[in-house]
Amino acid sequence: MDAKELIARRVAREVRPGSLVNLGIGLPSMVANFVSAELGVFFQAENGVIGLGARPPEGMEDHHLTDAGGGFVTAVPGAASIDSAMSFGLIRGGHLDMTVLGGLQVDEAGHLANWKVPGKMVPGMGGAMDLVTGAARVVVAMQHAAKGQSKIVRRCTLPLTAVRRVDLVVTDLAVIEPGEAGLVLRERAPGVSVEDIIAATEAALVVPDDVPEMILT
Amino acid sequence: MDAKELIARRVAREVRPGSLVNLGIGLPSMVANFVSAELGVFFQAENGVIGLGARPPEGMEDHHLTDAGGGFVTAVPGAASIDSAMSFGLIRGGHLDMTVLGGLQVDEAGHLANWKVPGKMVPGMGGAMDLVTGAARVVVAMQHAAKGQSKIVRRCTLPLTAVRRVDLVVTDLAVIEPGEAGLVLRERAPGVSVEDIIAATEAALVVPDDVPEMILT
Amino acid sequence: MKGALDPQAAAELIPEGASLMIGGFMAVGTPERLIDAIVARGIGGLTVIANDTAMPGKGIGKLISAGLVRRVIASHIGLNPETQAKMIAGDIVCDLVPQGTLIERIRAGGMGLGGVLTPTGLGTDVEEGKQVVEVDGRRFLLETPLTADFALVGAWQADYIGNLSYMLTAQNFNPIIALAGRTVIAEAESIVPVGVIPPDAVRTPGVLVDHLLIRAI
Amino acid sequence: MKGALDPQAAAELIPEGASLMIGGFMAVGTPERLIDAIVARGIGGLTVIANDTAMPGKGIGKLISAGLVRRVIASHIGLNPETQAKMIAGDIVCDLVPQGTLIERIRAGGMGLGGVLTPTGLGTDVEEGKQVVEVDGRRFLLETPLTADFALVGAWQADYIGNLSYMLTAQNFNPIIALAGRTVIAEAESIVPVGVIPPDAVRTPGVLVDHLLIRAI
Repeated sequence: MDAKELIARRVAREVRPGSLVNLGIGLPSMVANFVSAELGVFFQAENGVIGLGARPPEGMEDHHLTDAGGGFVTAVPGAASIDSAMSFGLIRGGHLDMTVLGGLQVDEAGHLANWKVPGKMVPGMGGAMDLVTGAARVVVAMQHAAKGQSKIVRRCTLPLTAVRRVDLVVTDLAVIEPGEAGLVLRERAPGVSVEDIIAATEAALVVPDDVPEMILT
Repeated sequence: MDAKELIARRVAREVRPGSLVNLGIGLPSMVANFVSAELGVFFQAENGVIGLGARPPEGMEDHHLTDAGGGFVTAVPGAASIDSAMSFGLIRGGHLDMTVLGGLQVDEAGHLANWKVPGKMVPGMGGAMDLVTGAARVVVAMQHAAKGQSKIVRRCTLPLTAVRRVDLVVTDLAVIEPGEAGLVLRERAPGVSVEDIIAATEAALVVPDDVPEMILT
Repeated sequence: MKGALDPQAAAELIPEGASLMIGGFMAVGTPERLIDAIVARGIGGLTVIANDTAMPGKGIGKLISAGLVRRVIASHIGLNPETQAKMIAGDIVCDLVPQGTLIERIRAGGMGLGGVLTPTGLGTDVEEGKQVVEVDGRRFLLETPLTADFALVGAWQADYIGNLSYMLTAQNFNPIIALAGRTVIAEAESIVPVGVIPPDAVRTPGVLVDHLLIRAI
Repeated sequence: MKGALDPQAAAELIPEGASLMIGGFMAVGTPERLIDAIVARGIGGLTVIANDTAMPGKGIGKLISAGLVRRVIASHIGLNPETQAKMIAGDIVCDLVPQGTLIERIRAGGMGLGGVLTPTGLGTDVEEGKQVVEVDGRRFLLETPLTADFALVGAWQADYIGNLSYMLTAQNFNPIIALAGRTVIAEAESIVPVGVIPPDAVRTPGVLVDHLLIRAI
């Protein structure tokens, strides 16, 4: 299993039955593949659909129905379309149960940076700032390191997405829960030791006595 | 012709073709009777319909379609239903071309009081404050006097509806246009002299050389 | 959605002294069976947030007549003499709010905004005790957000996901209060199978609705 | 509505240097024929207010490629490398705004509100230079209203009153910008006779629309 699939499979276990979930573009969007239809989960795309379904079969794409990345999707029975003001009203108003976003850095305060690398990448924050500010639960899904550098850092050096503490970070090495006392190491990826994780992490981690291996969907 | 019909017929002449117009409950609502369907005017009721039509025939009333007074109405072809936030967004945002409201007092500053008689009548302002604040044009339709007392006063003694200067006041005696220089007497009701109007008015009036008689629809 | 309840079970969710946002405009669009169940159970000390208190014998008027309401936040109570009488007698506290401000305060509460900056009410009694904020040289009243323990929504169609659509002027406050109640109970005229309401006809996405009232017929 | 225009005549209404709000999300819901006419006419120095700048060859991307845009106010430009390159080269000034804040600022501009009080952006780069307002002990950013000379709306159905309805995620910013353009031009996929769009299916009442584009087929 590659790193991305591992992350997506672990995040999928965070998705609660009947909840409303927003998945970011890229890795986070893979999570939907591992969430059983029986859970009655509704996926929201911030461009205005609640009840996002899989990509339509070849030839049945419709240019009126896309996800936030502009990709063709379908709508499940009971889907609703909404305008952008309602879409972000749901997000900002706490009606979204969970958002899964990618990250560039998460720090010991649980702050996320994921929208800008000054001087290099300035794509704009899109819906990320509203999602992190407003969603009931914020889960960051990202690789533990990039180009040999830990993305779990003491203090974000990149511009923050919000000052709200994110609820959970899932990487290819670990599940980390930011809290009052700092970053708590909750789970290890299969075959990865606590020492491996500490060595790969710039930030200080709070390590409980028991750090079980991840259970994957 | 009674006083109310006279006022309604004169106000009807203020309604421009193709415009969006809100008529208050009571006397103002009579104005619609004198606006030709050919003008393509759309009447709005603040409870959420654009394209208000006449009362339906007996037995064809529908409890989903009422005006702001709760009375049964119909919808003209091309009508739209909207929620209260959109309804008042249109009003506050200046998208409403004209509102016609009743009044208790209008003063020399052109200020309107029409929602409260402290200690006596406290029904609430409903949509009146938003209408007077936001409509492109505010026309007050009211009797010139009540219980022998002029309703065109020096300074409102009743609580104001808004500090916006209303655009026109139509009474059973006169048409008055509030402006920078005060209340300008624009027209006389049929058979009423300028002297009659001045005598019946507490406020000072600016009287141009020519004060023609009202033309009624 | 958590389930469909009979009116009695729905009323049992509501404790004495709860705050209720109730949809409807002069009882058009008000969930009457839910109101009847509250009256039958005699749940007192209620705070009601709604456009108006209808008239005796209809909608919110039934709660007023039954003496169950301690406080009313509304734009207009003039068509219910009982509300006025109880207010004068000191049995009910009434906060009168301009209609456009009221609906926007509810929307702000439901959509996670800090308040509403409106020109409505400036320079009138409504300004009293409120913060005035200057934006680009213009002054606005800061009106605070409103939320409630419950939103009681009257809809036309529902499905068992909780998606709601509305009919004509029976829409009014309903889709907005559905955002701002911590628990949302919807009473629909009909409940249709999931997938029957077209996505574009949904005005309240099911994710906002906690409980549906079982069908009357 | 003032009339239906061919795309060339519509583009002739737009002067050099105008500000344009343009509907669409990654070109889904963008009025393409109108864009093509602006490109054909070569109207330069434009300010574009929109969710994004799409990609080269589609929607707003065509305006960018043609070098007609001087300033962009958007939430995301990351999927159009030309916008990024022109921004870095100093040919385009970009104001990046969180998506939920952007749509709400447009709504405020269109609905006569003085601004938006949002928690989104607090403590981030977005806060810079902005007023912070405290409401009941919580801090909010004051984001100012946005309006534009023109709103270019992409719709699904229109009638000759100007009523508009939208299809699925092609809705997005369209109904909101229709409130905030001083002149509103709508391009619909089909135009149907007046009375064919049910009142409850109208998302943009015709009173907001100044011009419709004539049918393509």
